[in-house]
Amino acid sequence: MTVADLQSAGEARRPAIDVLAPEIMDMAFGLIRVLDDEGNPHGPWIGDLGVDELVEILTTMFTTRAFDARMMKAQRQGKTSFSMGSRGEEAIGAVTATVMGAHDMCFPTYRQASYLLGRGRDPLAMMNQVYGNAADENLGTQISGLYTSSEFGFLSISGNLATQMPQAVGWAMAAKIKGDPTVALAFVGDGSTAESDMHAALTFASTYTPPVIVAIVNNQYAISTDEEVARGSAQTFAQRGIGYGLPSLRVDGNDVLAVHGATSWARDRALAGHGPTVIEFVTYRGSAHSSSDDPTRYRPEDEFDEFPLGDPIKRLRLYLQNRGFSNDQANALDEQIRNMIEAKNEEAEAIGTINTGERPSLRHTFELVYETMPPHLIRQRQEAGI
Amino acid sequence: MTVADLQSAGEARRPAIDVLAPEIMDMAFGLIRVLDDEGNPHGPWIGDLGVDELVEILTTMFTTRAFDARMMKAQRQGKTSFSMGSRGEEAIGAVTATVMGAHDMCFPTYRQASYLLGRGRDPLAMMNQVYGNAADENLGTQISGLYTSSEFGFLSISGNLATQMPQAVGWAMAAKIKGDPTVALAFVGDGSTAESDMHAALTFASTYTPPVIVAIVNNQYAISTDEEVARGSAQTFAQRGIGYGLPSLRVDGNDVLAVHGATSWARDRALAGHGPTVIEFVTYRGSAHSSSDDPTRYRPEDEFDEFPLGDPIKRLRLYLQNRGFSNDQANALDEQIRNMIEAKNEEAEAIGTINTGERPSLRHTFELVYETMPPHLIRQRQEAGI
Amino acid sequence: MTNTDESAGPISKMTMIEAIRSAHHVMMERDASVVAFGEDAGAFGGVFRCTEGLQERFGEARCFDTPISELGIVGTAIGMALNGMRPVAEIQFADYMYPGYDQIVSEAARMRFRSAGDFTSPIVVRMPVGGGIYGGNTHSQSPEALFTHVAGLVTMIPSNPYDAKGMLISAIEANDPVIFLEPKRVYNGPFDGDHDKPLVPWSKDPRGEVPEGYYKVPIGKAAIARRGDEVTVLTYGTMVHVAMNAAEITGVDAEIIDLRTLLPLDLEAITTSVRRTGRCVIVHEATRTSGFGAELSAQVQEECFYSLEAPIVRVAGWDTPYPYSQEWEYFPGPQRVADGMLQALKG
Amino acid sequence: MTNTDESAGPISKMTMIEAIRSAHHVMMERDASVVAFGEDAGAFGGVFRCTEGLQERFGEARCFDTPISELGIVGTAIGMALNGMRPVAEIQFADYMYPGYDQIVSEAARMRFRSAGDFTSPIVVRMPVGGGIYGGNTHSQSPEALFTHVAGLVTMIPSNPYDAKGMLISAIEANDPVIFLEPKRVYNGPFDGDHDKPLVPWSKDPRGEVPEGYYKVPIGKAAIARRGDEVTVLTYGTMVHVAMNAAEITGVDAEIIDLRTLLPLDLEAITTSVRRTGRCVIVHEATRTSGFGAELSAQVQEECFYSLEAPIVRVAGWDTPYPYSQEWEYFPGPQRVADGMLQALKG
Ligand SMILES: Cc1ncc(C[n+]2csc(CCOP(=O)(O)OP(=O)(O)O)c2C)c(N)n1
Ligand SMILES: Cc1ncc(C[n+]2csc(CCOP(=O)(O)OP(=O)(O)O)c2C)c(N)n1
Ligand SMILES: [Mg+2]
Ligand SMILES: [Mg+2]
Repeated sequence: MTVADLQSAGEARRPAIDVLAPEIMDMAFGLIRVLDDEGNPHGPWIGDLGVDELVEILTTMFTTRAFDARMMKAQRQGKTSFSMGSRGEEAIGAVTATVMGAHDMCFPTYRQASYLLGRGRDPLAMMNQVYGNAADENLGTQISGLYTSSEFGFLSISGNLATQMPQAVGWAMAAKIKGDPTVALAFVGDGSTAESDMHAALTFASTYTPPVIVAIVNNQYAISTDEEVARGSAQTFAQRGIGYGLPSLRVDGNDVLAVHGATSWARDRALAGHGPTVIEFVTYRGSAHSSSDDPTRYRPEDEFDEFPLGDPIKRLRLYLQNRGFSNDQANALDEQIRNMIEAKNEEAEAIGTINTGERPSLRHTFELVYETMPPHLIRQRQEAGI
Repeated sequence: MTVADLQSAGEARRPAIDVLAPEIMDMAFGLIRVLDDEGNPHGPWIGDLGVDELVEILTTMFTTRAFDARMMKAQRQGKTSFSMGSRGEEAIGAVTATVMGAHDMCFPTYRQASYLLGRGRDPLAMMNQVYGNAADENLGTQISGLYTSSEFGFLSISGNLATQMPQAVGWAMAAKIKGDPTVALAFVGDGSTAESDMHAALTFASTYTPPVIVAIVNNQYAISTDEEVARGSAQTFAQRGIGYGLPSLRVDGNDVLAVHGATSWARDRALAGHGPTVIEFVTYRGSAHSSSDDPTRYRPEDEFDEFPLGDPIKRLRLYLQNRGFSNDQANALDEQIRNMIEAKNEEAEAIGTINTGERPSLRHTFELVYETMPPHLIRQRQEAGI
Repeated sequence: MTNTDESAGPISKMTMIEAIRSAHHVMMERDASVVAFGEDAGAFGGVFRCTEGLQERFGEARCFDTPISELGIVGTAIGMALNGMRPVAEIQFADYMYPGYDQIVSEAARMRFRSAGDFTSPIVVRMPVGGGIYGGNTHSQSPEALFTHVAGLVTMIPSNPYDAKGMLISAIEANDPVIFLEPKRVYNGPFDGDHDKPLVPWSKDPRGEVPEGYYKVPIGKAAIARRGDEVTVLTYGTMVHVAMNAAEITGVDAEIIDLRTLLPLDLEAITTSVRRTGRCVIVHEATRTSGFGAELSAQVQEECFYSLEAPIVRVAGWDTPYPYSQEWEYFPGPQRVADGMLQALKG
Repeated sequence: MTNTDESAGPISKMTMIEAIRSAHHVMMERDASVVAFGEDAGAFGGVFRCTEGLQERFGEARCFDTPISELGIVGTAIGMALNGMRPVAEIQFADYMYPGYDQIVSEAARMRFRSAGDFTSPIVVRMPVGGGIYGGNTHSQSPEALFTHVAGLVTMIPSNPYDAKGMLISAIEANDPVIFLEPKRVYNGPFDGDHDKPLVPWSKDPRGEVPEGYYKVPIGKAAIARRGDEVTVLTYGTMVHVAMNAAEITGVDAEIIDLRTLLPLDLEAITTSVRRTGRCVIVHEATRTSGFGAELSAQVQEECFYSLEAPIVRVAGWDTPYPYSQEWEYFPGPQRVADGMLQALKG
């Protein structure tokens, strides 16, 4: 694990939003950081987030962590077949959710629960999806954690890695064609940058310069493999963007202010017609890859504690303390959220889990293939006895 | 059409072969040139090619140009269905063919006839392939111009763009695994860099650092579209390599000495275990994209004459004049080669063309699918009456 | 021809290329969300000229060139569709669709399903298919079975200009992803498999009479290209014309069904005919094993088992890549189709 | 079990995973040109552990992790094969093979053909297939028909540890590209479709007795999983076990053929049986339309038309993406297969 070329808080400059890519090539090798280890903010990326907004972000992060932990527990209890968490990465989704506009669109991976929660999705709805129960708005079509929410501008998550990337670029191309003042935000994992889709996305972004933010979440691991397997000889993932002539930033993903500053900058840029931005968010996958994974087979157990960028929740709490939101207040908030999650989970379990309660009908399986069920599916549905 | 950041002859530095990619990022934006407009060589990339070697290269270039012209004429006469030329780009193949070793492997596109000829392939064999006649060693399986020659280290050309790129990287990975002192040379067009295969190739090259040279032939056009459609916001194609942390050079592809210097450097590098090099060769597609194309629909007819890097044959002739190989000698050589091509073409036509003489039997079509013909193909072959 | 109505405007002679262009034109005129793009599809108008004039008329924002990335073409098309557009994407040759296949199969086809209808992907992906132009193994493929196996896709293939236009308009208006296969060998005329004969242009054929305006040929409906009593021929694309020729040379009174939409299939048209004739020949250019003919054969025997008087015959491309020099020995021409008909009659 | 000979060494109890691992081991020991790689295939030994221990034993040069690019995995495998290696590449789930499909179809499958034998591409691409693990639409697919349609590929799918090892060794030694499909639901035991019952481990099954050494199960040869007289069941992979269960619960005396190699197909084994029983049921997990069952059905009716006493029945996955919550209603379990058998008997 390398977090190459760590810059200290406040060191990275903040260019004008109409800056040209060649002028900031160095920023793909640096690291935009605002908060230092004592929770003090530095430099041009500080921004002006108020305590209320910060507490809202903290709320989302607490919610995500409690939600993840609860769902992992449910998986261990055999109540769902699968669970994927985002411990340690919560800042990225929680913060970007507050930056993006009402009509912007997020193209997520399976590790952006904090984005969806940050946009206002009810955890209960997400639990129903995890349990694939009768109240699952996904109607049982997808494995646990592959949420969808057009209401909250969150594309249905694909089980196929990176496929959302060219779609995000296409969505942004459409925005540009229509003249809509909207921006696409696409997330991709470090490992998934190796997929073909990433190249198509960056090539089309480079050619058509639509309003899109390409966010690479470098959480240090794919499944068992270190981020280096995808990064290869390059020093950073932000560097990929340079190859396409796109402005590329590397950002401390566990630093709420840095994430906020960089994403706002990129969004302003996109809205002003200056085109795409590539951002590598450096973070750490604190959880196992999924409930099917055993990380002790490939990394030291205490590695997260040693991670130089720390835990985003701890860091935000420290900063908030400096802003007058006390540790006790934070603890109370955390506890209140845990209770809320526990209560929602009871509600969800009461509706049903993978092996209790009713499930969405097989009828949906037939109905969701085409807009109108064609004759062969009507017949098969009948054969299936429903 | 832009040939961005033209450097003048002799200006580009020549780094040590063990240089690290970050130290030469600027070279992806420059242009290695040796020969000036008066045919005088300059700078650290001059090399030590003797007159004999240069005349050999000129011979290959003359041969390629005469061959292409003759095959295009044959297509116009209805003797083959298709023809693709490489007028203006001959230097790249002709020179690299002399740099690569006996056991190296070339992964070509359809515009590297000069490489194959430079390695010693008999033009007659290539004509037989173009005509798909009874002597076609390709046995009629491929359209005109998609040659194969394991004998000369030249992979069977695919009609699918860029697919050879990850194969070249895999070939080089095998060389590294086995410890063979060999290098793969892979060619790809500017337009084709947009294909997924390119990303896979560069990613795997970046991760495994095998002995491979990735040669992007920027001839200013895909079919009807300017190289800019694939390049997008980037300034050059060599720049792509930077994103993967690979040493990347941009080279005057119409300058025999520059091509020779850069390719030798990259090959030495690879053999010494320093890994891949990306080279963008800047050149100009002097011919139509293929016999199916009408370039007057998308570019001025005299554009080639205005191309700042000129015609590689004219430039080599000028340089050779300065080295004592006179214009008259060059003309004589050219004429002798044209006559040779004319004679070989007569021979090939006598064997057969697309509508005269015998063709390879349909039997081959069945026999070439698997090592041993499986029962269903034996049966189908019998049904086909052969 | 039956779907023409007055509102479709005056009739013009059109090739299939012109009919496809006209469908684009009509739809781009009617609906600002329709956009067309692909490799060389912009200023150049496509290597087969199917999008010619669109950029001039509708501007670069609505008809444009793309980088050479079929993945990018399909992937961005899906993204545009997610943002309310109606993208019509061109793949230069079906042989080059494979880099975009993942986006078609894993994304476009399943978007509605996986999101429980929360998102849809109404894209049209056009691509020329089939042999007969000396294209060798990379310009001759007929990959329809690779689409018909995928739940969530609609797969269509017209055989003449009138259908091509009406079907493409239906495809653009559909709310499901449509794979629109264009048999390139009949772009300019109804090629009947005799490659030595001069090509009959569409201007000499009634199916080349195409209304200039808006009309639709419905998805999921086959057409009877020839009525007959002795044997049912199931086919599509170029092979419709080859089958007509085979009927002529054999004198067999074949009922030739032009399937037009492969998925969803017009099973009723098929079974009605086979139950009557008791014999069935399936004809396609694609390689035989696991070709779409296999599915047709399976369904016919499932539905018409007790009516069949002889084994169903498949006439298809041999199970080899498409050769270059041997093109006309390989192509399932009128003689092979004729033999298939006679075999079905003997049975 | 018939192919075991003395030289294959002592017998061990193995799961299918262990058998696959053992095949790698034996071949990497015998032949220095055999290399194994894929996503997480190196130190981790693969998400299903099929390559576990190989890196430790043979070093990082011969068993290694790759970036997440199925295109890169297949493309570099072809390149290695061109340079004299015998690459065995793992795709983590068949559902993720699509980005590598172009390299498989356009390159590996046609390399020999297009170069007239000048170059070949003897690669093995392994991938887990099939449902039954709550994998939803992206961890449950059975894309075999997408390979059987492609001339130049060999497609294999074992149903038990013994076959898995012997077939994989044959695949690695083959000079053609082989698609090696692994039915993940039977990795650990012969799952018979009753998901509520505890899994029987392979250690309790004679087909889990696997020689530790080198032996081959030949390409292109089917096996009779159960002899019977009333109806022929054509199936493969997991469904072999489900069909056995169906025979049990119905009491139908079915002849169950485990095809093992889908392309090239052992047509003789099929026709011999169907001509005798006069009835045929085809069973697979893949979606029905244009699934491999269509090809089987077409060939059976072409070859055995006059022996058939009833329509051939297909039992297959419904033509929808694979659902998550509804997995066990969707899965073509023993009851559906049993119904298919009874239907074939009625006819
Ligand atoms: C096309 C494809 N290939 C492989 C997989 C299997 N897979 C699921 S997650 C994963 C690792 C992804 O790593 P990364 O992109 O770093 O994301 P992270 O899990 O770290 O958030 C893999 C290989 C997949 N889902 N899709
Ligand atoms: C996968 C694929 N897509 C599209 C094509 C059609 N095609 C053939 S050549 C060409 C243009 C290639 O341009 P470039 O890479 O610049 O090479 P050049 O012809 O200039 O040498 C296109 C689009 C193809 N052969 N393969
Ligand atoms: Mg990761
Ligand atoms: Mg070019």
